[in-house]
Amino acid sequence: MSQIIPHILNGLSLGLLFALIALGFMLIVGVMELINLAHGSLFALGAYFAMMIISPNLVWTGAVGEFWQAVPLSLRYGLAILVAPVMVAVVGMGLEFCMRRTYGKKAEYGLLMTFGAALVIEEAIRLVWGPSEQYLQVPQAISGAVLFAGLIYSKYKLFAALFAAGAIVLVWFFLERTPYGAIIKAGAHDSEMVRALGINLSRLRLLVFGLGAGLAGFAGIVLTPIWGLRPHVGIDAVIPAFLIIVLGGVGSFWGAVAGGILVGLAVGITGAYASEWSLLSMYLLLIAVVSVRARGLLGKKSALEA
Amino acid sequence: MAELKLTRRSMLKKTGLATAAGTVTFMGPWYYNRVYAAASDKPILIGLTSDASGQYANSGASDRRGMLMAIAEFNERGGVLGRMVETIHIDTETTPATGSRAAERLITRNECAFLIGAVSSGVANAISQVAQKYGTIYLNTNSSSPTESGKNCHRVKFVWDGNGKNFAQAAVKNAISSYGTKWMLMTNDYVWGHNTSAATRQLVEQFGGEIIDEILVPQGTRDFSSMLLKVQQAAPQVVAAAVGGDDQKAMRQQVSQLGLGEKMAWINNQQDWPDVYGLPIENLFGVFGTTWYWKLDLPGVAEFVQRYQAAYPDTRMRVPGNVFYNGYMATKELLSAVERAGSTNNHKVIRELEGLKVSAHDRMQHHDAYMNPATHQMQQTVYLATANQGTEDQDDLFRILSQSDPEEIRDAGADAACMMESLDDTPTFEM
Amino acid sequence: MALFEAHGIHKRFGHQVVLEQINLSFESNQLSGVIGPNGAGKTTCFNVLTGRFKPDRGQVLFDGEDITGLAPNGIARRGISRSFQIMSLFDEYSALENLLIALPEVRKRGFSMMRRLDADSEAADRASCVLARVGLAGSEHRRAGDLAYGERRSLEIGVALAAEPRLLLLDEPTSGLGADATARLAELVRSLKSDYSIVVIEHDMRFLFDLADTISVIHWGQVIASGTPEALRENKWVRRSMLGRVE
Amino acid sequence: MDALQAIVGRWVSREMLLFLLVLVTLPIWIEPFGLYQYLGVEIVIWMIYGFGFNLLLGYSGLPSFGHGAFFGIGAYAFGLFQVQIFENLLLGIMGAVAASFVAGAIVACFLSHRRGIYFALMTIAFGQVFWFIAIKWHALTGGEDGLLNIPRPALEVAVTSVGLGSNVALFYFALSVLAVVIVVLWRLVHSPFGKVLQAIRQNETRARFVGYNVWLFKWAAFSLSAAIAGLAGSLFSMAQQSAYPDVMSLHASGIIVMMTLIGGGFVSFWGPAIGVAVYFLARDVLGTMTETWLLWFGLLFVLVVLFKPEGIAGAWQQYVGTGSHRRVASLFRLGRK
Repeated sequence: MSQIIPHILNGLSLGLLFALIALGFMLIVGVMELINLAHGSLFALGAYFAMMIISPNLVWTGAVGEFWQAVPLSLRYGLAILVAPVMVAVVGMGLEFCMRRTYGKKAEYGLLMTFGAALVIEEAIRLVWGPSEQYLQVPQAISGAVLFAGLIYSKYKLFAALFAAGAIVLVWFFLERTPYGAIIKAGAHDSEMVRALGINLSRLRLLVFGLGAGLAGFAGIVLTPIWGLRPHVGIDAVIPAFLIIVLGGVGSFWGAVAGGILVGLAVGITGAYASEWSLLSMYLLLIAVVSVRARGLLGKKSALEA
Repeated sequence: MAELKLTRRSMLKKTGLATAAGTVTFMGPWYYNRVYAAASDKPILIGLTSDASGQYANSGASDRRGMLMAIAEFNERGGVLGRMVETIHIDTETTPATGSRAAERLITRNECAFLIGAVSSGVANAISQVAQKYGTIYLNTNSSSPTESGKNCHRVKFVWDGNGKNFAQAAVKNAISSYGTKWMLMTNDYVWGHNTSAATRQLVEQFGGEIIDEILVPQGTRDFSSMLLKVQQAAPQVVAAAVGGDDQKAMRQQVSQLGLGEKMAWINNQQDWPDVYGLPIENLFGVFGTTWYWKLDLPGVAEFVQRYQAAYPDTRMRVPGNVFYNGYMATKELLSAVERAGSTNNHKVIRELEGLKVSAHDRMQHHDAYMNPATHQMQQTVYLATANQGTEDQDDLFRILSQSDPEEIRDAGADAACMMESLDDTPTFEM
Repeated sequence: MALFEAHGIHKRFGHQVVLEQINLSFESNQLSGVIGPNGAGKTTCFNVLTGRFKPDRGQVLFDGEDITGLAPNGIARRGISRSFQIMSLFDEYSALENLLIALPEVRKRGFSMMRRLDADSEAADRASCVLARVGLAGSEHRRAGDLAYGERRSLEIGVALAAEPRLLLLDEPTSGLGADATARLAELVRSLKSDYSIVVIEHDMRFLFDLADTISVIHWGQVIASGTPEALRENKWVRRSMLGRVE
Repeated sequence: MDALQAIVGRWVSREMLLFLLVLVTLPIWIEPFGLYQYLGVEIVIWMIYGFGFNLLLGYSGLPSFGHGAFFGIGAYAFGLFQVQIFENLLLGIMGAVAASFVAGAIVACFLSHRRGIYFALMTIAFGQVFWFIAIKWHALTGGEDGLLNIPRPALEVAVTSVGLGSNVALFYFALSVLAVVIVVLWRLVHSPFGKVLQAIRQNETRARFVGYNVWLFKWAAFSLSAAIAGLAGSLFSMAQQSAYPDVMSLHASGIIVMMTLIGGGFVSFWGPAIGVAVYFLARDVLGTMTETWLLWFGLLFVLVVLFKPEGIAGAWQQYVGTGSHRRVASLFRLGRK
C-alpha cells in the first residue's frame, strides 16, 4: 500500500504541470471562444526564446554574447523565465492583431487562422534554430535529485510543480482580484455586455491573448527541461491542453485545474501499474466524464452553446 | 505482379508517344530538367527519400549528407559507367503516407533508377512497398527495426543499419556477466520496441538472467517519472531500454536528472549520433550500440572525417556520425555494384548487391562485412559504447567498449521471418 | 376548455425568479394579447410556453394535451408556431426558401435526400401564397438578409404562418418599426385574426388594445390582471403601473 | 429523347460534366504536364473526402477537426477486410463505409447537441481517441508501422474482371466513385434534407422552432459525412496498399479543413475540389523546390484566411459577379454575435 503513495504524489505534481499547460489555452478559449491551435507552437517558442537568452548563439552575438555567457547561470535563467514569456506574449499579441480580421465572421476562421499560425511558427523555429534536439539549461540549484523515503525524485520536477502552482495562483489572482478578471468571469464572450460595461473589448482581447500566449510560453520553459526541446515539441502540449479543457469544462478556471490534476493522477498511477495505458488513460477519463457530464466537470452553459 | 511490369513500360511509352506526335508538352515550372540523349550519356538519377521534417528531420539531413558525399566522390571520378549521377530529394515528412506518395512520384514521374534513405521504419516500409511494385532498388539506410529485414523484407530493399536484435546480441551476454542477472525491460509499445525487447528477453534467459518486470512505454510518453519510480521500487541490476525517437530523448533527459544512470546499469539499444550531438554528456547514460564512431582507431577514419569537414564546413555537426556513415556506405556500395554489374539493370544490380562482400578496411570497421542474401541486411561489426565522461573534446562523446563480429550478433530469426519475392516476380528495367 | 392553458408556471435563473405562478389561458379563434413593461418576463414566458426553457414548476396544456417540457420542435409539430422579437430568419435563403423550409409538407419530408426541393412546384405555390398574404408578393427570390427591416418583420410572421399553425404566437411584432410600418403590420395581424388563433406580446399599448379580444398583463413575473381591453382600461392597477408610464 | 435529357438534366449539371470531363482526360495530360499518375489517384480520393467533409463544414456549418478518424477507419476497415476476411473489392468498400458510418454515428451522439467551437473541441477530442487507438491496438492495425500489403482487388462486373493494379486503372475506378458521390451529393444538397441542413447552419434556433429535430439532422449529416470519409479512406488504402495512423492525426484532420476552406467550401459546392487540387499541386511544386515548403504554404493559408476567407471559389464568384452568386458577398456579414 505504501508503494502507491509516491505515485500519488508524483501524479499530483504531474497534474500541476498539466494544469499549467492548459492554463493559457483555458483563458483564450474561455474569453474569446477561440480554440488556439497555435498553443503548442507558442509553448515551443517560449522554450526557444529562453534558450536564446540563457545560451545565446555566439556567432550572432559576438563579444556581447561571450560576456553574457560568463554571467552566472542562475541569473541568466532568472532573466529568461521572466523575459521569454513576455516575448511570447508579444508574438501572441501580434497574432491577435492579425486575428482581428476574422472577428465577426464565422468562428471557424479564427480556428483556422491559429492552425496556419501553428504551421508557420513551427517551421520558423525549424528554420532559425534547426531541426535537431536542443536543451534548456537549468541552474544547479534546482536540478539534480532529492532522496525521499528511499526513492530518488527529480528536484527540478518539484520546482517545476512549484512554478506551475505559482502560475495557477497568479491567474487566479488576475481573475478574482482585477476588474478584467471580473469581466472575464462574467462571460466576456457576450461582447455587447462588455461594451455596456464600458470596457474596451479590443484591448481586453489583446490582453487575454497576450496573457494566454505568455502562459503557453512559460509552460514551455518549465516543461522542456523535462521533455527535451525540438521544433515539434508543441504537439505534446496542445493535445493534453485540449483534453483537459474539455474534461474540466470550457471557460472554467477551476475546471482546468481540476482537469489537469485528474489527468496527472491518471497518467501517474497508470504509468506505474499499467504503463501501456498511461497515455490512453487521459482519453478514457475524458470519454467517461463527457458521457456523464456533457459540459465537462465544471463547465457552465455558454452563450454560444446550444 | 506481372501486369505491373506492363503498365510501367506502356506508361513510359505513352509519354514518349505524346512527345513524338509533336504535341506541345508543357513542362511545368517544377519539371525536373534532364537531358535525354544517348542512353550512355544520360545521367543516372537517384531519388533521395530522407525525412526533412517531422520527428526524424535531423537524422534525415545527416543521412542525406552521407549519400551526397558518396555521389560527389563518384562524380569527381567521372561518374558511374561514364554517366554522371544526379539526385532529386523529396521530404518524406517522417510520415508513411507521404513516403508512399514520394516513392510513386520519384519512380513514375522522375524515373529514378534507385531510391535511397529512411530513418523511420514506417516510412521505409511504405517506400519499399511501392518500390517493390515497380522493381526499383531501395536502400534503407538507417532504420534499425528488425522487421525491415524480417517480416517486411523485399527483394528490392537492402538494409544497411544494424538492427535491434544485433545490438541486443552484442550487449546482453557481456552485461549479464558484468552487472548481474536481475533485469528489467522498458519497451516502447509498438512494433520495433516489442521486437527488440523480445530479442533481449530471449537472450537474457538464454544466458541465465531473469527478467523481473517489463514496463511498456506508450509512444508519445513525455513524462517518465512514474515509470522511473517503478524501476527504483523494483531495483533491478540492469535495465534494458528499447525506447526510440522523441520518447527516448525525453527519457534520457529524465534519467540523467535523477542520476539513475549510475544507480543501475542501463542498456540502450542504439544511440543515433544526430540525436545526441550537441547535448550535454550527462544526457548519455548506460551502454548503447552503434555501427561506427568517428574516433575508431582504424586506417581511413581520420581521412574520412576530414573529407566530411571539407564537404560540409558549415554544418553544426562538426564530425560525421553513424547515420551519415550508413548513408554514405550504402550509396557507395550501390554505385560500386552498378559499376561491377556494368549496367543499371535492376536485376543485375540486385544480384550484385546480394553477393556483396566488403572488407573491414573499406568499411572502416573491425570486421569484414557482407550482405545476407536471404534477408538483405548488411551483416557488420557492432560496437558497444558508453558516455565518454570527463572529456575535453565536445565532439568526443562516446567511449567504445567493445566490438562484435557480425557472425556473433546475427539476427537468426530474420531468415525465417523474411519471405522475399522472387526475382522473377520483380519487374525489371534499365534506366 | 381553452385551446392553450398555462398553470402555475415558475421559472428561475440562478437566484433570480423570472416567472412566478403564471396562469394564462388563450381561447381559440381569438386574438389574445400579453402586455407588460420591458423586463417583466414576457419573452421568458413565451420561451417557456414554446419549449425553449423548461419551467421549474407548472403545467402547459395545448388542446388538452400536456406539453410541459417538450422540446421546441415537438411543440411546433403540434401546431404552435411563433415569431421572434429579435429577428430570426434564414438570412442566406431567399424569402421563398424561408417559407418553404417552414411548410409542414416539407418538414414531413425532411429526411428525403434525393428529391429536389426546388422542383416541388406545389410547395412553392403554397409558399408564394403565404408570401403574398404577408404582403411580400414579388419578393420571392430576394435574399432574406437583403430585405428592408419592415419586410423582414413581415417575413418573420410569414415563416410562423407557413407552418400552418393552430396557434400563432407573435413576440413583439412591431419591435423597432416606425408609425407607418406599425400601422401596416396592424393591418396584417388584423387580417390574420379571422383565420388563426393568435397570441401577441407587445409593449405598444395602442397596437394591442385596438386588436386584442382579451389581454393579460404581466409585471414582475406575475400576471397582475387580465380581461377585455375595455375592462382593463378601467383597471386602476393597470393604469397606474403601466399605461401611465407608456403613454 | 427529350425525356431522357430531362432526367439527365435533373441529376447532372453542366459544371458537373465539365468537371468530370477534365478528370476523365487527366491520365492523358498529367504526365506531359509534369506530374504523375499516382498524384491523380490521390487527388481524386481526397476530392471524395473533401466533398463529404463539406457536407458537414460548408452545408451544415459544423467544423469537424477530427474527421481524419473516419478516413482512417475506412482505410483500416478495407485493409482488414481484404487481409482477414477475403479479397473482394465492393464488399470491402461497403464494409469500410459501414464501419466509418457506425463510428461516425456513435461519435455524433456525443456531438449533435453542440455547435461552433464546442463542436470543434469535441471532434478534436474524439479524433484523438481514434488516432490513439489506431496506434495502440497494434495487433489489429499494425500500430505505428501501419497495416501493410493491402491488395488492390480486381473489379468484377458480371463475368469480366478488371485489374486495378495500375494507377491509371485505379484512377478510373476512383473517378467513377467520385462521379457517383458528386451526383448524389449534388442531389442531396438540393433535397429537403440538404435545405434543412443549410437552414440549421443559418439559424439553428429558428429551425428548431419551425419543428425540425435539429439533433437528428446534425447526427445524420455527421454520420453521412463520416461514411463518405470512410469511402475515401478505403480507396486511399488501395492506392497506398497500406493504412497508417498518420491520416487520423490532428494535423491531417486540420489539412482537410484547410483544403476545403481554401477552395471555398463555404460558398461553393465545388470548393473542396478546388482546394484539394490546389493543395496537392502546391505541395508538389513547393515540395521539390524548398524543404521549408510548409512554412510558405502556411503563410499562404494565413493570408487566404485573412484576406480572402471565401476561398478561391469565393474570389472567382466575386470576379464573375453574377447575380446568382450574390449570396457570397453578403454571406460573411453573418457574424459571431
